Amino acid sequence: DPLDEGETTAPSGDEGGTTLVVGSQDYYSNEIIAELYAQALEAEGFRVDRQLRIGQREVYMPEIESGAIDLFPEYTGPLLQYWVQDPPERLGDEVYDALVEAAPEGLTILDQAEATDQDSYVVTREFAEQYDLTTVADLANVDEPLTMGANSEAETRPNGPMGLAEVYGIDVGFTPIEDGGGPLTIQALQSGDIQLAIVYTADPTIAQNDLVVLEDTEGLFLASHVVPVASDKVDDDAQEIVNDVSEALSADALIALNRQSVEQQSPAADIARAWLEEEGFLD
Amino acid sequence: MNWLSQNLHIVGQLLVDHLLLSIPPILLSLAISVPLGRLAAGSPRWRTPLLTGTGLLYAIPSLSLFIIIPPVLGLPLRSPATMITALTVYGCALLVRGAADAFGSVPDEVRLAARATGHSRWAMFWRVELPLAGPVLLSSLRVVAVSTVSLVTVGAVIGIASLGTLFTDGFQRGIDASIWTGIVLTVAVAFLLDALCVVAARVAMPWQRVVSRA
Amino acid sequence: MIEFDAVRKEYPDGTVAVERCSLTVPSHRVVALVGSSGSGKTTLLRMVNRMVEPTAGRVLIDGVDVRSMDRVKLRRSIGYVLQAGGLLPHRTVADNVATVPVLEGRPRRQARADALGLLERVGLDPALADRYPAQLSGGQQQRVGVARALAADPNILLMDEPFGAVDPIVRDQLQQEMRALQADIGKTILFVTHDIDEAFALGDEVVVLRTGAEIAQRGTPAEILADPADDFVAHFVGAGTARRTLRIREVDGRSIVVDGDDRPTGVLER
Amino acid sequence: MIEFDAVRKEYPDGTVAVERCSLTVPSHRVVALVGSSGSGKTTLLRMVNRMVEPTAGRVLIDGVDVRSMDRVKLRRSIGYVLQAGGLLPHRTVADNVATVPVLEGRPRRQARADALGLLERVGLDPALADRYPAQLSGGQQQRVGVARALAADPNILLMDEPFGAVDPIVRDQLQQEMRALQADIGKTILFVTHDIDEAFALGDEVVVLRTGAEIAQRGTPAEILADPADDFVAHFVGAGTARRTLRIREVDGRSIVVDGDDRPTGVLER
Amino acid sequence: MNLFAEALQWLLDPASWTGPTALGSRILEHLAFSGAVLLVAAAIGVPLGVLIGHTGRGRGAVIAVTGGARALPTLGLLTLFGLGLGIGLEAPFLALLVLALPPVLAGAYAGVESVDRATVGAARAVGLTERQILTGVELPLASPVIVGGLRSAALQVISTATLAAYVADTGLGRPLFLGLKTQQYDQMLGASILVALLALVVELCFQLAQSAAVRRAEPHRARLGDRERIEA
Ligand SMILES: Nc1ncnc2c1ncn2[C@@H]1O[C@H](COP(=O)(O)OP(=O)(O)OP(=O)(O)O)[C@@H](O)[C@H]1O
Ligand SMILES: Nc1ncnc2c1ncn2[C@@H]1O[C@H](COP(=O)(O)OP(=O)(O)OP(=O)(O)O)[C@@H](O)[C@H]1O
Ligand SMILES: [Mg+2]
Ligand SMILES: [Mg+2]
Repeated sequence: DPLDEGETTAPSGDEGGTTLVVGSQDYYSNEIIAELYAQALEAEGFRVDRQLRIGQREVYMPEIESGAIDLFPEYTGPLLQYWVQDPPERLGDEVYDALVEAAPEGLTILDQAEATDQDSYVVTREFAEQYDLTTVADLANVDEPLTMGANSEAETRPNGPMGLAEVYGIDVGFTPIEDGGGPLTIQALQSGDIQLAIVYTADPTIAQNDLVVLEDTEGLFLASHVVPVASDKVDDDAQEIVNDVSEALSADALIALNRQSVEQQSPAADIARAWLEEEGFLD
Repeated sequence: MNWLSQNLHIVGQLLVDHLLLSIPPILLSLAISVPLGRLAAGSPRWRTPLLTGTGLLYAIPSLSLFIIIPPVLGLPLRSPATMITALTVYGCALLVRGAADAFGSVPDEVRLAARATGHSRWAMFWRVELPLAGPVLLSSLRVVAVSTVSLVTVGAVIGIASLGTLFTDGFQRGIDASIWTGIVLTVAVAFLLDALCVVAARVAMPWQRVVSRA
Repeated sequence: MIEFDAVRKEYPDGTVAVERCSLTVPSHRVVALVGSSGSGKTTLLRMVNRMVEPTAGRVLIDGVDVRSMDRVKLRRSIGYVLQAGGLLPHRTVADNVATVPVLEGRPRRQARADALGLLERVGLDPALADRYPAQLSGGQQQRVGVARALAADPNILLMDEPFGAVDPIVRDQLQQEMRALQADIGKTILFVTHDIDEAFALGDEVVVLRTGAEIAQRGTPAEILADPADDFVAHFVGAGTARRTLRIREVDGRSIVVDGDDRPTGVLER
Repeated sequence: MIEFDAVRKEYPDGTVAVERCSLTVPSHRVVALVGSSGSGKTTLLRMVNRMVEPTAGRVLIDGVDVRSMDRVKLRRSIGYVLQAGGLLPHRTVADNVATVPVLEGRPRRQARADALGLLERVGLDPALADRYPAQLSGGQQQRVGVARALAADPNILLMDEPFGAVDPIVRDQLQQEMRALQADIGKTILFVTHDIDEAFALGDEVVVLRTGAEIAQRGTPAEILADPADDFVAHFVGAGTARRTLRIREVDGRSIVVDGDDRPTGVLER
Repeated sequence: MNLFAEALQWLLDPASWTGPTALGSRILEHLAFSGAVLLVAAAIGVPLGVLIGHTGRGRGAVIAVTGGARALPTLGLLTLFGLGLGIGLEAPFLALLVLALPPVLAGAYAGVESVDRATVGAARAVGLTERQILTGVELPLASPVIVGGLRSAALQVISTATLAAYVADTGLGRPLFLGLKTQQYDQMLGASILVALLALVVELCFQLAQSAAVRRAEPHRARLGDRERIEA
């Protein structure tokens, strides 16, 4: 029960005078999750310093590893790939276990949530029907040159054109669009500037725009559950609070949160507060 | 408007962040450029290396500068110090030449008259050269103020929060209002600082008013 | 008394501005140095307050070598008037006049009060005290320049073509006032001009210089005009030219003095 | 002959520069307009070549209203000399002088040859032909300006304080040369100045203007000096001042003319 | 400093000149794109500025517009145009045009206005037509300032064109962004150094152009000016 623990952990937050630094990626969905952690912790008396929207993994991970950031919402697969070259594990629990194993000294991997936010290849419904596409491998059917659109880092990451060529034997061109699968990517997809885009599975725009997610039969994208990475400063009490949040964060819940951000254009903090209230974390 | 009303306090915070990132580099580059500019104006031997050197700095793209500075100075990439240093470098790139021109614009007769009336070197700098360099210095400073405010936004690309964050965030989420707000506020901050420079200069240089009217 | 003792000045670029010059400026007298452009007048003048250091020879003030004095103090103790006044454009008229006293540590308020008195002395309305130089006419600026030079009550005034930039009518007026002022204050004045008429108007004695500050002739204005020492001086003062060769013509019953070109210069007093 | 027939000029901002002025400039004569700053001299002058269009009244050249002529052609047919020469800084001296002939289609080489002749005529070494204006002294620039005005051999020359920016000695010299030149070429010249001495030196007739280009007096220099029409003119020409009130003094056996301040101005011819 | 060695190494590595970073074509893209922006800016800004300088009409507007435009954040325009126009070169082209126009316009306007009015008056008085005054007097005399405006526009465009990679697959911003996003400092730094070098080369070209203009406008001073620039 979060309330009971709240009473015991509150003093530990105040006494030690420690402030937990919560970070997030430069991506609105990740920021909402970070807000969830932060507000849940604050509700139990912890002091929190937010360092939100601080860029890509390669920018912030050194800061986490050096202890400058204490708590960060991550994704299991991509994080594992960051620490281990070409990991054999693909599925959710395997990946999670491997991740716990791979985490460097001083970092704790907390419980993963059910929610996943996995990179996925999407195409328009029209395009999928034209070439009868359901899986990534079906892209081989396409007889016109393909261009993939995604953030520029995908170009050299295993899930980008290089991985696609290696795992599926499909060659595609690449166009960088620095909006993380956002509106511009969708627009480019619909206008035919690109045919293939990397969009997160939790992105509400997939449903909104009637896009087709190509099934990744070869496991190019690792399972990507939301998972908090914590430093030693996150004590047992705090860990429990965060684990409770993860437990409540279902796949649909994350999509709903994201939808509020894009459709209602609400700030991350407001979205997080509403959800936490609903889930009984705040009162 | 929906977006703006929901996000007022975030915008407010970013506005403050933006100011805190803009003002120090403007002041720092002024403080650094005035002595350098005086040196460049007064000594032909220093003039070329100083002006060429600072001129070349200006050719470095801002984004590159944000990236080059951390390893050179051992700063973390994503710190206000990086931003402030980079913008100070930019400010100096413009202002050293501006200050050199400003000191060069002090009429020789006035310098001569000041020497003839027994001004020491120190008195000469503070009482004669600096005030007379003021108007030209001001026009460079205004350019620096405005361009600094605008350049701060680029930091959002590497994760330094400012009004520029409204651009990257609005871009990802497809919220025009966020970008518009960012643009309008950036321009407003630029005009505000520009106006501050002008007002400060009017107070500091009362003779300018009559001279320009005359 | 100012004495130039065999001074010579060679500038770093090799120009010899003053070849070898000895000259005495008696106390309470106005000596006008006149010579064409580049003859070394300014160089000579600036040796007195050490704006220029002679390459050889000495400059003495009341018998003391200026080299033994502190430059800044020396300059504050000598009034200096330059062309166009040389005023500080960012200081009010009063502040300009009070420059030296304030540098010397005199309280601002007193220095200002003194300045108002000096303005009156040079024929300026003290109401102008709070204007800036740019708000004054050329002639007014020139007067402020004189007031500033007088502010520390120096014994010596150095004036370098002070009236060179104002138009002829105002210049005439300033010259007249300068004569009146000097009659009153009796400073030791070294006055540089390249206008022989001005030298005649103001100098108790006139020194005509050749290039290299070589003295071609020294004497009172009338002496020089009546009896030029040589062709150079004769040419310089315009002896024998149409301008100096006057005749009398009767027009409308009055005697008009006309020059060699028939150009009227004035009316003969009966 | 130039005739101003009741001209008036009100500028768009409401300034009335010329109130109502009628004036004739006879052919082959020099008429000097003199008046203090802002009296409307330049405005009047510029009406002749239509740089300024009168609000009312007419300007006639040899009886023809200038408004009936093409502006550009009119301007090319009239020589115009301004203060500081108004030369094109990016053209050589020869090109500047040849401006109008080249515009009129004269072959470059001939225009250049003519230009060299004109330079000699105004007392300049033709070797200066390939210099740029900034490489000349003020007096030399002024001469080039005159040469340029003469290049199209116009009947009329308009001169607007042409010698206002050069120093007094050079100005004297230029004035003398101008007289010599005019004796030779006999153009119809309208000459503007605010220096009464210059007006006396150059004008066959002098017109003294009050504000609004109102004519205060018109006459030969001697007439005006001997008998100023009113106090304004008397004051303007300096009648009764020390400068104009001359006496004769004997020095070294010669008769020296001195002014009211005892300043020698010349030697009396016997 | 070690990092600079790495950046240099990256620049010299043949692999950097092929594949996704393909520096050779990135440099060409960068130059072509910047050049196109500058050309359009010049085609609009120079005639407009000259006209305003010549007639003196619209002076206040130019000062206000150029001052205001300088405050406009390019990143903001880029993202805004990006959202409106989609990916591709259009959005960065427009955003950079807004960046380049003010200095070009201001240069053209200030250049013509800086021509001594007395000189123009004299030219009119001796009978030059308005057209002859414009082409024969004002333009040559203003050309150093006009070229100066183009020069500062070019510098800004080249260094800001890196941002184009935010929405388009073009220019040296590509390796720079890629390096940034994947924390490859050597690549980021290498790309930055290339952009800076490019800017320097263009700067030098413009300096030559400007001294040619000065030679025309102030022939007597050109030799001295050249010396100063060669030293620089
Ligand atoms: N700082 C200097 N360096 C080199 N030469 C100089 C310097 N100052 C003056 N000269 C030269 O010394 C000579 C005398 O100059 P000075 O200024 O004393 O003449 P001047 O009689 O005052 O002339 P003017 O009437 O033009 O003021 C000139 O040839 C001048 O060019
Ligand atoms: N373009 C103009 N617009 C408005 N007022 C003007 C203009 N040109 C001249 N004036 C005004 O008209 C009056 C006469 O000017 P003008 O230039 O003819 O005088 P001037 O006698 O030539 O004076 P100066 O001796 O100073 O040259 C002045 O009050 C002047 O300010
Ligand atoms: Mg001198
Ligand atoms: Mg005039």
